[in-house]
Amino acid sequence: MTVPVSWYLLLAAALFAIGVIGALTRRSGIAIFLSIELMLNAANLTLAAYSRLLGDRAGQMVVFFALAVAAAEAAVGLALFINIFRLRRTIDVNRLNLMRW
Amino acid sequence: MGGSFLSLLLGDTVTRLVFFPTLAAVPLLFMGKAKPIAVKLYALAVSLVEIGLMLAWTAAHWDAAGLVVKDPVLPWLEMPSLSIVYEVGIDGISLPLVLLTGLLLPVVVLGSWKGVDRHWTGFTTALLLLTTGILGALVALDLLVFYVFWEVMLIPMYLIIGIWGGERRIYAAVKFFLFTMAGSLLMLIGILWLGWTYGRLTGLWSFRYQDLLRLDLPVEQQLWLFGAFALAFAIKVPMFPFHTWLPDAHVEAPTGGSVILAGILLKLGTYGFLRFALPLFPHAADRLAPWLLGLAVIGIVYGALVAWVQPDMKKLVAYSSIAHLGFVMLGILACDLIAWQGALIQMVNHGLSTGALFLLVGMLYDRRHTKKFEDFGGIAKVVPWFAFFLVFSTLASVGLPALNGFVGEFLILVGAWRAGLHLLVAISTFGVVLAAIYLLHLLQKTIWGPLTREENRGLRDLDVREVLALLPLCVFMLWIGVAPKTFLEPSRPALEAVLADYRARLAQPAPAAPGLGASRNPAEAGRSFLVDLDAPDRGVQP
Amino acid sequence: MNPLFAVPTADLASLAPELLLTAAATVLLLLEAFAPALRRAFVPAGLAATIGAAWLLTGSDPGPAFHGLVESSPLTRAFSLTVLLATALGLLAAPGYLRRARLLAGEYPALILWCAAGLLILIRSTELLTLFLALELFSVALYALAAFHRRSARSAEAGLKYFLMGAFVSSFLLYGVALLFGETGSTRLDGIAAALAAGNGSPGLLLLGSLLVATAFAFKLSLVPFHAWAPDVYQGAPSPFVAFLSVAPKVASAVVLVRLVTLFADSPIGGRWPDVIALLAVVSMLAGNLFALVQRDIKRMLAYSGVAHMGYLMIPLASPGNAAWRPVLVYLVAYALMNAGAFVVVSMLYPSSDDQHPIAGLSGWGYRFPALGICLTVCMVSLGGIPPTAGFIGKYLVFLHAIQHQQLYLALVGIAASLISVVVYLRVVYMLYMKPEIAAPQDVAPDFGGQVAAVVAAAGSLLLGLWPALLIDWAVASLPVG
Amino acid sequence: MRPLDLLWLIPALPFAGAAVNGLLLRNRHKPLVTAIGVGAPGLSLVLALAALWDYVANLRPQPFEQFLYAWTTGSLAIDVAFRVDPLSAVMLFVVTFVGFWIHVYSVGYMGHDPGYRRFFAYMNLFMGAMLLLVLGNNLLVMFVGWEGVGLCSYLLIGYYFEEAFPPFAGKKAFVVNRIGDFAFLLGIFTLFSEYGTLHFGQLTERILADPGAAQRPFLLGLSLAGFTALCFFIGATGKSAQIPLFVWLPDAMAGPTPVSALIHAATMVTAGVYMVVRTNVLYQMAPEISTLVAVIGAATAIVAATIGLAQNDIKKVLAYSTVSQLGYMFLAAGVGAYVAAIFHLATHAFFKACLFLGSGSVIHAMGGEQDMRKMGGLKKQLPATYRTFWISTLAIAGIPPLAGFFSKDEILAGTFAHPGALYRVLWVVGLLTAGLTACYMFRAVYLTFEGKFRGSHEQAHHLHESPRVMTVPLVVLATGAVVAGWIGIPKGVWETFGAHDRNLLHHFLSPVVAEVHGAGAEHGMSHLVEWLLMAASVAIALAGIGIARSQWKRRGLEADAAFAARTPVVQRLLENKYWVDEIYDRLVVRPLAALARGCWKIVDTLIIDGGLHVGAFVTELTGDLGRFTTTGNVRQYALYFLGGVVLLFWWMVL
Repeated sequence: MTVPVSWYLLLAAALFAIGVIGALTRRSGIAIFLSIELMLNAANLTLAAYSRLLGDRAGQMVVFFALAVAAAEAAVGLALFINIFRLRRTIDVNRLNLMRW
Repeated sequence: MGGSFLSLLLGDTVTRLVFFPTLAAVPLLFMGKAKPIAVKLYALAVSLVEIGLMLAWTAAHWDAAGLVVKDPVLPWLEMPSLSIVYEVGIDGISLPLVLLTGLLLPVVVLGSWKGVDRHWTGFTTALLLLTTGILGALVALDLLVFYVFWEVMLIPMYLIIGIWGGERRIYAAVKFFLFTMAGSLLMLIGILWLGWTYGRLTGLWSFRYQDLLRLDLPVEQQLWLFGAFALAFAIKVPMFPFHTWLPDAHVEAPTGGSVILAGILLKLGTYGFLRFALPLFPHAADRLAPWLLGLAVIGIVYGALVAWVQPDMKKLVAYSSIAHLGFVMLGILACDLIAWQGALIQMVNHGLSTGALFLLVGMLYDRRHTKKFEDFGGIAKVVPWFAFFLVFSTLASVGLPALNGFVGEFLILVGAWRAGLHLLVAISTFGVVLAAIYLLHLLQKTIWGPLTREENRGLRDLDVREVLALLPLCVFMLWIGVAPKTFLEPSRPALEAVLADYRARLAQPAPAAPGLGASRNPAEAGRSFLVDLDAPDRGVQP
Repeated sequence: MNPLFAVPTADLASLAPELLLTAAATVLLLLEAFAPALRRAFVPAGLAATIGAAWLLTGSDPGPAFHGLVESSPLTRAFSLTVLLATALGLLAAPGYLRRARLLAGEYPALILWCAAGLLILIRSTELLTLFLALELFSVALYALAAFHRRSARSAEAGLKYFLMGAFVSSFLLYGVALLFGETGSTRLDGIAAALAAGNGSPGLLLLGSLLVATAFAFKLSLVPFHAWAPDVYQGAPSPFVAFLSVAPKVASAVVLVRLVTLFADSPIGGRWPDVIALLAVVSMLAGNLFALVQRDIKRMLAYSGVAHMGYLMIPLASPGNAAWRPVLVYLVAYALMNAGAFVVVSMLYPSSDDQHPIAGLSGWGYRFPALGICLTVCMVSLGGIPPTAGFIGKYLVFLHAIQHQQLYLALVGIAASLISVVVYLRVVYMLYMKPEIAAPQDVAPDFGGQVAAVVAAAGSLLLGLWPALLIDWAVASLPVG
Repeated sequence: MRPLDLLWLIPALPFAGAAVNGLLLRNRHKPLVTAIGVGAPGLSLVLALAALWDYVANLRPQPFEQFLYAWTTGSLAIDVAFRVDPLSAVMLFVVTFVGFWIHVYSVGYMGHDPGYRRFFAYMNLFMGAMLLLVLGNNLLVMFVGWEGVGLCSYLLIGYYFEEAFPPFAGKKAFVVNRIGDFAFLLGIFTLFSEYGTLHFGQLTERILADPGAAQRPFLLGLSLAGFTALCFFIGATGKSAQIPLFVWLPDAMAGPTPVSALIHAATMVTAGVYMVVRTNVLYQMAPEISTLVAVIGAATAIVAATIGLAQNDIKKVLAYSTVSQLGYMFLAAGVGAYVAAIFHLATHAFFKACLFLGSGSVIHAMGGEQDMRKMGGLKKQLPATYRTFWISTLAIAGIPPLAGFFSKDEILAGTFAHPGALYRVLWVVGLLTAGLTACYMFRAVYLTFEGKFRGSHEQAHHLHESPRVMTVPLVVLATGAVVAGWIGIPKGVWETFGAHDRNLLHHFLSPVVAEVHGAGAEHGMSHLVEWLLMAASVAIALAGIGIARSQWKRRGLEADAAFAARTPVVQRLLENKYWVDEIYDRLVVRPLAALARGCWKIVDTLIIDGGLHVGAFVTELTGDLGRFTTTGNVRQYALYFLGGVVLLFWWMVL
């Protein structure tokens, strides 16, 4: 017997939720970004699962592109982290609040 | 549209009267470095040319039987199923106010000569744009275009009060802006709603006065719409209890600003009632008239009383405006021909006499930099000519027979009495007594009595420029007072037409659902802009 | 021959504008690397590319391309031109600021051009993956640009916040895409529409998917409650860039949102969509103006006012349908002019080194910088929706639409909000003209390009207000009849 | 071209004079100023005499009307037009004649005043306005003149504007008059809206055409005629200083003496009487209002007379005497003796003007002193003044055959003749007043001219008879005071001596005061009764004089002191004029001012603006609270996003 697709979907949902919680709870920017990556991948997993379910490759296409995009985002994001760290000596988002209200 | 608009602008048209000031303001953009005196002279020249144009226009189109002149209609904003047209015209109702605007323009320039001590280019620009706004609002025959002009007036006036004003000028300017805006935004919604209703009935949206007049609306819809319009206009008039922006605006505004504010801007409120609010929503107007009449009469007494106890001349005059415009509102809401004639002439009167009073206060302020009564008293000895003009204008404002104020008040009160408003007229007539009290109080405190203040001994009397500013006003005060016929007759046909139409529509009950009203008799309604003679049945699409 | 590489030239041709922009960007980047001496020419070059793209756009013939992944129609052309207008303004204003901030480099125009390309694709894309890619394309560039002011902590912070939020949201978007794809079996909008009409898929998941996708763009439009990033980013990012950021992405995102909402609202699952939009509109109008009312920093103020304006923009969407396109387009054009104009002036009147932009800092400068003062005043009046300016025409159409569809309450809320907003914008005007000049300007030097941009924006707002036929006729011509 | 065609010039000339003097000339052109200032009224007098002669000779009794131009047309059509009929003819003569001589007198009296030019400008302006009032052929023109004279009285009372009191007195006069005008206007409105015209002739016709309409109930439970009559009468009480609006006239004495003579004795204050007579048709149709008029008149007469008894300022005495005499006139009008009213108006114009000018001459001699307690024994130094003053006093006291006697007697006769107990009471009141009048007038004479001088030394040195230019008018007016009465010698007298009735005034005026129904002045009284009445009035006058002589001739001030000692209460009551001013101040002025302040401080500032400011504050506060949601912490922003999504989703699946 095989694992029903719905399990993948549930797993992906769980991952997404975990990612969201992580993004909302972590203080370090990097950690937040990692959680976000987790969310992205949850979405990817969902796509893959659906794609399998529907027997339609389009979903997997999307996954490939999404991964590439994630990489690009990561590149820019890390540059930003480096810059902010150079200037503020921290990437704690609680303290990155020069601008508010 | 562009080309044809240009041709209008160059032709002998209403459009030219409206937009000439704007055109004249363009060179000012490049006069930033020019000497003040040069700018002043330029402004004076422009204002004189403007009057010249107006007089020429009036002479060209004058018609004893009452004049109704319209420019060719241009599309302003055409969309499938929706059209806004640029349509302007002058009839007997707008003519007096248009001419008054022209008359006050040079007066304002002369009156601000000293009082406005900086940024004359800016001042002149604002003044000219303001004039365009005023004239446009007076002649616009498409409600949306009217609204546009109505709002165009705000910014220049805001700047005039806020830049060249007194201590609390910014507070006053913002207050003025917000009050007016609050009213007019609701009016905008009302206008849109009207246009949409017309569109639903005919398949073609329209905001043209003459189209919307054909609407017959259920009473409750009329009530809402009339409310929206009436609020906008009542704030502008201003009627109690929406008046508190006026004293502040007047006290803070520079002399010229006060003159134009009291002289014309306020009239746009009363004009709005006469031109739009009543003819468009007769049943609602009739239903709400008692309340508005009450407010008007309260305004008369209230304004007079409060004016009486003011420590500041300008504030006194400002509150007197509230009282005077209460009379105008009484006349308009009485819905009687004589009362309407009186209301119309009273609008002009108030422009003249109150304008003159503001000028005089300003002249005193230029000399002593105070408007408080306590700083004056007994100066008639030192400045006899000033005293003469002050007494003259005051008496005109008191409504002394043989001066203009009396004509307006008399006609209004006679008309209202004839319309059966006995109690209200009695109270308002008592307001005339109060007028005597507070205006003579003004004289008492400034020019009569012993000369207490040393500073006032050296006061200069009026110079030629100031006399020139006052003279035209006084001449007209006397002229209107002695021979009002000249000024009443041209407007009568238009007023008769509007009143007849109003009564006729009131005669039939309001429908249960919106509909297009019966067509009007062109001969009758053509004496104002009640029907579109060019295209009698425009807009009904198959 | 392998079909994978068989791309009809017609498809490429229809992508010509985007290709031109991308190519130009790449070239600029290379030049930056190998011929930095030409820096001064970069921005003009970018401008040229923008204009070229616009020219290509007007030339492009309508129809789908790439098997319907992107479509091009008069509608997309109109919005694309609006985007390019904003791009041009943003580029024009840039050099002076960058030179003052010692940031003049090829990356700036390059990134802007990439953004533009992404936005154009977004406007035209009719398929979820394309949407996602386009969104990411310009978003990533925007993150970089927001932090472009290397030495400014605030700029960096703005970049980081924008990045984190953006990434967060785009993961939601992707998840939404996944759900929609999974439940409807298609990533093409028309396919999804068909599936929805057919009633396949679980309504709950579909609803969630559609919501996630739509909110991503609501986030780009900074509608309450997805707005919180905007003020911080606007304040910290380089002003001329904000002139671009505050307009162009919103134009594109608005297009997508209109497409999506129309799609969902017509579908069986979409009963509540109009209410949702109406809610967002009301909250955004009120909150935006209320928060703007109490701002002391002009860029934050404009950010919140932008929130409010997007609220107004949503009013027509509250009754979706083709009729909604016209008010949206007109409003966006007006908004592009007046908002970009305002930021352009701000970028010139505040020292680039300084991260604070107090409104009070302008006190009395209407006389020191007459031209800029007038431009800023016009833009403020237009933002306030006071005739005779483009802003009024926009509001007029929006309210008209509301009344036309028996949504009087939206119009009433709208005017209430406008009343508040008037105070906000008047404050700037009276700072300019009614207060004595306190601060002598240092490191403030209006440059030619910037002034041109400001004048164009102001004059445009005024002209379209005085003579709306210009704009309206164009809109009518390019939009599907409602 | 006949003299009447120049009618319009009669008011026009003084107006022109005022304009030239006021605006064109300068103080240094004194001779020219005099020429114009006196010449203009002089010319009007000549023209008036010519016109009157023309009218009496050729047109009487038909009215002559001169149309100038249309003031308004349309549904409210009013012409600016003049009318000469017997009534306005009498007024025209009185105004121009007395007016001219007072102008002449002023040349001397105001000779050294710096405001000479201004004075004559005002005086001419007044003449013009007064003539408008008298000649106007409709209520509007009349009202224009009515307000015009009010203005001039304001300006002239406040003539010495550099002092504190005169401008105040002027203001008081104007405002009190306005209160009257308020009612007058309402009357005009009513007549217009009911009859569609303001033309005297047409009004009378239309009212008489349908008496029923005029007597139908209208407002305030009064008939139409009654309401209108009441309105007009209230207007009259303002202008003619009757109860309750008489308070302004005594203060009006702050103006120069010629002004008091011209405006506040001879002409303006009598306008009210003129108006009532002019509109007598209404009063004849509203007997209840007529009664009111009579009662008010009688009350005013006696109240003012009693006050006059206790005044020490010579002008104040004359002022109250004026009020009292005006009361007489209204009494006459009230009892329907309109002719008598006009008769007394005319005679009073002469002797009261003469008295005022005489007092002016005295004040002139005393160097501005008006307090009789500082005078005394002046008859030696001021013989001419003394004689004329004495004659006029006899005239006002009602000693035959001087003017006052006939007019006053006719009024009393009319009152007596009127049926009803009330009128008997009024008659008694009138009789008493006559006695009081004689008494206080002679008190004034004695305190001023008899006894020994009580003033300071320099005053004593300064004493001198006034120049010709002042004495001649005195003499002229005194002559008038003697002969003016002879135009109205009652019917009874003639018939007793077998001559047929030569009561010129009656025959002349009869067309104007034609009886509408029943209520007429002349009742068939037996000649015996008439003679008895005359005897009574003469007797009481003599009694009054006798008392005055016994009290003040020799004892002078001690009499006052003794009187005060005997009846302190009455004394204080009279000296303080029954505290009417104070009562008005407490009851009306202060509450009104308080109300005004309340409106300003509370309604405007507190409620309206306060409310707005609160609203603005609340708005700002909302914004301020709201913006703190933007904490700058990106995780919170993410939370908002999530929350938004969740809430929307929840709301949608709901």
